[in-house]
Amino acid sequence: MISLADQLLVLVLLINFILLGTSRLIFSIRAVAVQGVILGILPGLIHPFSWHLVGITVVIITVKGFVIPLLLVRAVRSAEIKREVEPFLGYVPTLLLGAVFTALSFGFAGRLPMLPEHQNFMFVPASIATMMTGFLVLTTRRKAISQVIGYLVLENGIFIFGLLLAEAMPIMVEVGALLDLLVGTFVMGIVINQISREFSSLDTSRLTSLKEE
Amino acid sequence: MTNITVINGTIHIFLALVMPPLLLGVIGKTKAAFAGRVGAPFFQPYYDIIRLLQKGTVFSTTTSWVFRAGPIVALATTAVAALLIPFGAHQSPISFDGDMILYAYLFALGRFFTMSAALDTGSSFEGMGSAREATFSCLAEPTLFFALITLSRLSGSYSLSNMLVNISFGVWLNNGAALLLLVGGMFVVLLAENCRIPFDDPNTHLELTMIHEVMVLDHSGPAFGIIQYAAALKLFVLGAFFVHLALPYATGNPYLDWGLFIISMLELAVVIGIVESVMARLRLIRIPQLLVGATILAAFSTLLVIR
Amino acid sequence: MFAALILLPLIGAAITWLIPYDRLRPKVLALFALAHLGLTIQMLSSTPPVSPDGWFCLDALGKIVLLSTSILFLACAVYSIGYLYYRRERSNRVLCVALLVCLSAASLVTITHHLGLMWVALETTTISMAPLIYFNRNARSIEATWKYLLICSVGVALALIGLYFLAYATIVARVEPSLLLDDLIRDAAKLSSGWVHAAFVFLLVGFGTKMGLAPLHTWKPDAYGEAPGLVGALLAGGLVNLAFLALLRIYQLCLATKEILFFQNALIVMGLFSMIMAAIFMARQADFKRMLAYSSVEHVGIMAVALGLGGKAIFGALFHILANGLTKGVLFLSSGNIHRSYNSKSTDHVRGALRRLPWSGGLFLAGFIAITGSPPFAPFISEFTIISSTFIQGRMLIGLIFLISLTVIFIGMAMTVLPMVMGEAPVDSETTSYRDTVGTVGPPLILLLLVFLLGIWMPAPLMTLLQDAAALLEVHQ
Amino acid sequence: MYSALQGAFDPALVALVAALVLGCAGIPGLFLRKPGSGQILSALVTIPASLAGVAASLLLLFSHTTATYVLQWNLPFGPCDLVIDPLSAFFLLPVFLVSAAGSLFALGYWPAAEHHTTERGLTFFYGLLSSSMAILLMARNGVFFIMVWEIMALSAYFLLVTEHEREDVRRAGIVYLIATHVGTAALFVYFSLLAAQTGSFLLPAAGSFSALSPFASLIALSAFIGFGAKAGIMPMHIWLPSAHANAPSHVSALMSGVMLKMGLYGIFRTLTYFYDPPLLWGTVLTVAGITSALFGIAFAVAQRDMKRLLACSSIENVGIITTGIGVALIGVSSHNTTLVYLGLAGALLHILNHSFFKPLLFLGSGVVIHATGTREMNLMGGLGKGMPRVALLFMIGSVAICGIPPLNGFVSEFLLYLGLFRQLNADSLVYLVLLAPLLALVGGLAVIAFTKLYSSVFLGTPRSSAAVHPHEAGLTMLVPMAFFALLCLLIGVAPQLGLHLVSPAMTSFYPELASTGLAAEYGVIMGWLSVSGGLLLAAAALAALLWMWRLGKSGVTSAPTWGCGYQRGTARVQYGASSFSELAVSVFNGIMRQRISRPKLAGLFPGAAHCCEAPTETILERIIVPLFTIAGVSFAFLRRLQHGQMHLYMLYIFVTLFIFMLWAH
Repeated sequence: MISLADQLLVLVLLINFILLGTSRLIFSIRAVAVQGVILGILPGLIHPFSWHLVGITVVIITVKGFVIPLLLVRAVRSAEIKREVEPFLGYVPTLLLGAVFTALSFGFAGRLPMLPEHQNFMFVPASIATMMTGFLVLTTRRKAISQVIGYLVLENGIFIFGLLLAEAMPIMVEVGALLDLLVGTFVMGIVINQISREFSSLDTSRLTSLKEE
Repeated sequence: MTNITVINGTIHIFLALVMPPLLLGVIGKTKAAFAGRVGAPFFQPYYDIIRLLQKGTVFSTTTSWVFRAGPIVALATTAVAALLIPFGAHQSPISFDGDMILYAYLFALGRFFTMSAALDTGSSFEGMGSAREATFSCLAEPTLFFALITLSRLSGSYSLSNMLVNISFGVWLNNGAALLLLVGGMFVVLLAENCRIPFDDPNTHLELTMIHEVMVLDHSGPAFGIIQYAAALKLFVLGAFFVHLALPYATGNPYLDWGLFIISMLELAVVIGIVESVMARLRLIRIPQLLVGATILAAFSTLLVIR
Repeated sequence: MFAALILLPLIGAAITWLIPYDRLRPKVLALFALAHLGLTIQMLSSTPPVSPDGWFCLDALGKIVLLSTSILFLACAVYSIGYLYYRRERSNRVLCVALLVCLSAASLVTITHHLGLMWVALETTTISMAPLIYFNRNARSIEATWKYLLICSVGVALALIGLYFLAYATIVARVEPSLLLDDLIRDAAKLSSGWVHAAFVFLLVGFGTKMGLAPLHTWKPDAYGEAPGLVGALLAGGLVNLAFLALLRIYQLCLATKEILFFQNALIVMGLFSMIMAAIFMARQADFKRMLAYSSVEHVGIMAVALGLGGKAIFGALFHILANGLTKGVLFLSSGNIHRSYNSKSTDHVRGALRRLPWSGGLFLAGFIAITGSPPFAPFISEFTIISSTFIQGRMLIGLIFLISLTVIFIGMAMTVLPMVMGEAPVDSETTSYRDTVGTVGPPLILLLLVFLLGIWMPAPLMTLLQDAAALLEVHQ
Repeated sequence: MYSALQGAFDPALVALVAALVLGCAGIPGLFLRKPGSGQILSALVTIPASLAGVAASLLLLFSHTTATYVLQWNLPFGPCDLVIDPLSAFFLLPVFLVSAAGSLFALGYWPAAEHHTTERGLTFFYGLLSSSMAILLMARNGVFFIMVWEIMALSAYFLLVTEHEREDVRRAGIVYLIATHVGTAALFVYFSLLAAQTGSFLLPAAGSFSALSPFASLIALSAFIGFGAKAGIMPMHIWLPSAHANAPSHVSALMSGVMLKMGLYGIFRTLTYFYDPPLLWGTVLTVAGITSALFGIAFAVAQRDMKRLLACSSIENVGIITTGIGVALIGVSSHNTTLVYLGLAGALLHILNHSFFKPLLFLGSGVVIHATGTREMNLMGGLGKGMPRVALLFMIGSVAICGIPPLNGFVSEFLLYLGLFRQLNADSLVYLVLLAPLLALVGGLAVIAFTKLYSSVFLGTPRSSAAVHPHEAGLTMLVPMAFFALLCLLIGVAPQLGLHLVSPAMTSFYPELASTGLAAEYGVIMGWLSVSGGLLLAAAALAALLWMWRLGKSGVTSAPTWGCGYQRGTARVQYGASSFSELAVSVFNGIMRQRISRPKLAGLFPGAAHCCEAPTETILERIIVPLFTIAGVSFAFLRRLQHGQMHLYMLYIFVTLFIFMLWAH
C-alpha cells in the first residue's frame, strides 16, 4: 500500500513539472484536477478503512477533482483565452527551478526530525516540492488563471502534509478548510470573469494601476 | 551727610549746570585758532542758547507730542546721568552698586526719544539722521561696557564713583596697557556719542552728511536751545568720564581737585578742538569700522585685566 | 450561548438575503448588529462556561477583540443606513449578507480555542470581505479585490502549514495529537523545538500577511483605498485585530514552549520595519484613503513591537486593539463621507473640508489627532504606555526608532490631512448630492466620543479585563 | 472623570477652581444661539475668576506654602498629584492676568458681529488654552502633565489657524504643529526616562537626585529640547515668528506672554530635581540664551511685518531669560550664592515683565491692524494722531521692552547685569562677565527695532491709504492695554515690589537663598533705582515747565516740515520702516541674511523699477526645509517597492518566510 502511495506521490511530482512546463491553460487545469483526484485517493491508502475516510475521500475528489476545475474552465472559456504567453519567467528556467526545488526539498525533508514510521515516506518531500511549485507558478505566471492554479497547487502541497496528521485534524476542520478553498476559488473565478470583462484579458500585468509613484 | 559732601554736591550740580557750553566755546576757539581766525568768544554758546530760548517756535504740522517730548527727555536723561558721574576726585551725588548700568541706559532713553522726535516730523533727512544715530550708538554700546568692566575690575567696585575716583597713577603704572587701550576706545566713543568730527560735523550745511544735527533740523526756538544745552551737557558728562581715565591726577585737597577737574575738562575741550581741526569727516561707510575698532580696543583691555 | 453568537449573524445574513428592498436591508443589518452587541455585552458580563470539548472558550483576550469588533461593526452597520442611501444606484444585497457572514466568522475567531477552527474562521472572514472591497465595481476595485484575495489566501495558507507543523510536532512528541490551544500549552514543554520553530515562522508570516505587517502589507493600500469607507473601517479596525488575536494565541503557546525570545525579536523587527515603511509611504501621500491604509500598517507595527517587548507594553498593545480599532472607525467613516462629497480621494481636489462638511471634516481632523497619539484620546494611553516601557526596559534604540518613526508619520500625515480640512474648497471642485446627515455623521461621532472617553477615563471592568488579558501573556517562571 | 477634590477652602483650591472656570468659560458660547453672547459671557466669567486666581496665587506665593491635592483618576499611570508650590504660583500670575485681559480685549477686537463663523471656536479654545496652562503648572504626574501640555499645544494650534482661509496662516499652523509635536516627542522620552529612574510617573521631589545618576544628562537634554521648543530657544524657535504673526492678536499676546513661559517653567522644574547640576548645563543654557537673544533681536530689526517683529523680540526676551537661568545654574554649580540670586532674580522678574509689556504690544498691534487692515509697517505711519491713547500706551510698551529706565524691562536686565559684574571679583568664572557687552549690544539693537516699530507705525505721515483714517480703539481694547502699561510703570518705579514678588519663587528653587541677606542688600539698590527714576521724572518735569514758560513768552507758529527746499515731497519720501533699519541690517547682514532683489537699471532712461528686501527665516529656510527635502528625495526610491505587480508581492512573502526560516535555525 505504502509503495503505491509513493508511486502516486511521484505522479503528483510529475504533474507539478507538467504545470511548470505547459503553457496551455485548459491542460494545466486538467492536470490540477488529476492531482486533486490523486490526493483524494491517498488517504484511503495510508489510513485504515472508516466511513469518515470514505466521506473525506468523496468530498476531496468532488471538490478538488471536479468542482473547482469546472469553475476555472468556465472562467477560461468565458475569457476565451487559450494559453499563457510570455510569463514573467520562461518555461525552461521555471522547470529547472522546479527541479532544483524538488531536489532541495528531498534533501531538506531528510534532515527533518520525522517520526521513524514516516521516515521512509515521500510525503514530506512531495508536499514541500508541491508547495514550491505553487510558489513558482504564483510568482512567474502572468495570467490570473495561472495564479489561481498556483494557489491550488500550493493548497495541494499543504494537503499532502496534512495526510500525515489526519488524527490531529478533526473532520470539521478538514471540511471547513475544503469549504473555504472551494468558496475562495469560486470567488476567484467570479473575479476572474470580472477581470476579463473589464480588461478584456486575464493579463495581471495590466492590474498595476494601484501603486505609489 | 557731612557738610563737605553737601558742599561737593552743590559744586557738582553747579558745574553740571553752568560749565557745559563753555566746552563748546573752547572747542570753537581752538578750531578758530588753528584756522588762523580770532573766532567767536568763549561764551558764544551761552549767548546762542539764551537767544534761542527767547525765540519763537515753529512746529511742523505733521508732528505730535512725541516731537515735543524729544528735547525734554534728552535733557532730563543727561541731567540725571550728570548726577551719577563723579567730577574730579569727588564722589558723585548719587552712587550705588550698578549705577554705571543706569548711566549707560539713560543715554539709550534719550536716544529713543530724540530719534522718535526726529522721525515724527516725517522728513526723510531726519529719518536718515536717526537711522545713523541708531546704528552707530548701538555699535558704541559694547565699548562702553567693556570700559566699565575694566574699571570695575581694576577698582573692585560696582559704582561709577568708586571705579573712576579709584583710577590713579598707581593704577596706570600697574595696568598701563589696559588703560591705554581703554583711553583709545573711549575717546572714539566720546567723539561718536557727541557727534563730533570725524563722525559728524556739527556745523556743516549739507543735511545729507549729518547725523545729530540733522535729527534736530525741525526743532526751533526754546526747544532747540534745550537741545543745544543737552548736547553740551552730554559732552560734559562723557568728557568727565573720559578725563578720569586719561588725566587721573588728584591732590587730596577738595578745592584744588575741583580746580584740577575744571582745567582737565578744558584740556579735553582743547584736544577735541585740535582733533576736529586736523581731521576730516569720515565717509559714513567707514564709521562702523572705526567703532568696531574701538570696541576691539576696549575688549582687549578687558581681557588684559580679567585674565 | 456561543452558538447564538455565531448563528445570530448567520440568520441575519439569510434574512437580508431574502429581503428584496435595498432600503430595508441596512436597517435589518443594523438591527442584527445591535443584537450582536447586546449578546456580546451579555457574554462579557457573565462569562459562559468552556464548552465540554474545550473548543469554545471566551477568555480575556477574546473578550477584548470581540468587544471592539462588535462595537465597530454596530457603528458601521448604522452608518451603512445613511451611506447606502447615497449609493442607491446599485444593489446592496451582497454587501449586507457578506458583512453579516464576516461578523459571524469574526465572532467565531474570538471565541474558539481550537487553532484549526480559528484558521477556518479567519479564512472565511478573508473571503467574505472580498465582495465588499469590490463594491464599487470599477477596474481599480477589481484589481484591489484580486490582490487582496490572492495575497491573503496565500498568507493564510502559510498559516495553515504552520498549524500542520504544530500538529505534527505533537505527533512527533508522542503526546495526544490536537490543535486545542489548552492541550498545546499543556504539552508545550514536550514538543520538538525544530517543528515548533518552523511552525512559529509560518504562523507569523501567515497571520502577519493577514494583519498587514510590512513587507507583507502590499495588499493593504489597494484594498483600503478602493473599498467603501465602512468596509475600510472593518478591515482596519476589525480584521486586523482578529489576525492579531491569532498572533496572541501563538504568543501564548510560545510562552509555554519557552521559545519566546525568537518570536519576540521577530515581532519587534517586523513591527519596527512596518512603522518605518509606513513613515516612508505616508510622506507626500496624495490619496488620503491609501494614507489611512499606511497608518493601519503603522499601527499593526506598533502592536507587534509592543507584543515583542512584553511586560507593561503588553497592556498597551491590548488597549491599542480597542483604541486603534475605534479610532480607525472614525477616520474611515468620516473619510468615506469626504470622499462622497468631493467624489475624489486625491488631496489635490479635496480642500477646505471643514468649511464644506463641518462635521465630517472636524471628525476627520479629530481622528487624525487621536490616531497620532495625542491626548486626550485613547491611542495616547496605549502608545505612551508602549513608548515609556521601551525606555523603562532600557531598550533605548527601539524606543528611539519607534519615536522617530512616529514623529515622521505625524509630519507626513499632517502634511496630507491639514491641507484637506483647512482653507476653502476649490471653486472648480465637483458638487455632489452628499450632505452630512445624522446617519453618516452620528456613528463616527459616537466612536470619537468613545475614543475620547477612553482617553481620559478607564472603566474599572475594562481595566480588570485588560489586566486579566495581560496576565495571560505574562512570562511565567 | 475626576472625583471631587477633598480639602478645605483655601487659596490653592480657589486657584484650581479659577483654572477650571477659565476652561469652561467658552463652552456655553458653543451652544448659545445669539452670536456674541457666548463671548460676553466668557469675558464676564473669566475676568472675576482670573482676579480671584491672581489673588490666590499671590497668597500662595507669600505664604511660602505648598498645597497638594490628589486627583482620583483611574488611568494606569499611578497617582496624579496637583501641587502648587511658590514656583507654580509665580508662573500662575501671568496666566491669569493675560487671559483676563485678552478675553476682555477680544470683545472689541474680534466681535462676533464681524466674525460669526470663527468667534465661537476662538472663545472656546482661548479658554481651553488659558486653563490648560494654569493646570499644567499644578500637574505633578508626568502623564497628566503631557496630556495637559498637549491640550495646551493643540488649542493654541486651533487658535492660530482661526483664519485658515489664508495660505500663510495654514503654513504657519503646520510648522507650529510639527515643531510642537517634535517637542512633545522629546517630552515622551523625558518622562519615560524619569519614570525609569524613579519608578513612578510622579515628578521627582526637589533635589531628589544626582546629575551623576545614569541618564541624568539624557533627561536634561530631552527636557531642553522638549521645553526649549515651546519656549522658542534657538534653534528650536522656527515655529515662533510665523505662529505669533498669524494668530489673532490677543491670542498672540497669550502665546507670547504666557505660553512661551510654560516651556521655561518646564526647564525650571527640571532643574529643581538635581542637587548637583554640572557646570556644563549652565553653560549650555547661557550660550543658547545669549545666542537666542542676539539673533532674535537681529531678526526683529530686519522685519517689515510688525507682529513678526514682536515675535522675534519674544525670542530675544526668552533668550535673556534663559541666559539668566543659565547664569543662576552656573552659580549653583559653583556654589556662588550671589550669582544664583541675581541670575534667578533677573530671569524670573524678566519673565514677569515680559508677560506685561509683550501682551501690551501685541494688543496694541492688534488695534493697529484692526484699524489699518495690514501688518506691513511700510504702509503705515501717522497713526498717532488718529489714536493718541493707543500711541501713548504703545510707547510705554516699547520703552519697557527695550529695557530702558524708568520702566520694568530695565529692572530685570539691571539685576542680570549686576550679577555678571559681581562675577568680576569672584575667584572663578570671571569670563562670565563678557556676556555684559553682548547684552548691551542686544539692548542697542532692541532700541533700533522698537524705534523703527513705533515711529514707522505712529509717527510721521501716512505712507498708504490704509493708514489714512485710523479710529481710536474702544474701551474694551484700551482698558487691558492701560492695565499692562500701569503694571510696567509700577514695577519700573517701584522695583522693590518686583524683587519682593520673585523672592518666594527663588527660595523655592534654591532654598539656600532664604538664609542670605541678599534680599535686603538688593532691596536698597532697587530703592536707589526708584530714586533715580523719580529724579528723571522730576528733571523732565522741570525742563517741560521751563519750556512751557518760554513757549508762553514767545509765540508758536506751525508750518510744514522743512524739506530742505524740495517742494514736491510726498509721504512716500519719508524714511519708512525698511529704510530706517537698512543701515543696521547692512552691518549685521551676516546674521539676518535679507533676501534683496535689486532691479538692473540699463540705458539712459530706465523705466519704472521695483526693489524688494525681504527678511528670511534663516534657520528654517536655509537649514531645516532643505534637510527635509533631501530626506524626502533620498527615501523616495523606496516607494517603488509598492509597484503594483502582484507576483512580486508574492515574492516578498516567500522571501520573508525564507529569511525568518534562516534566522530561526
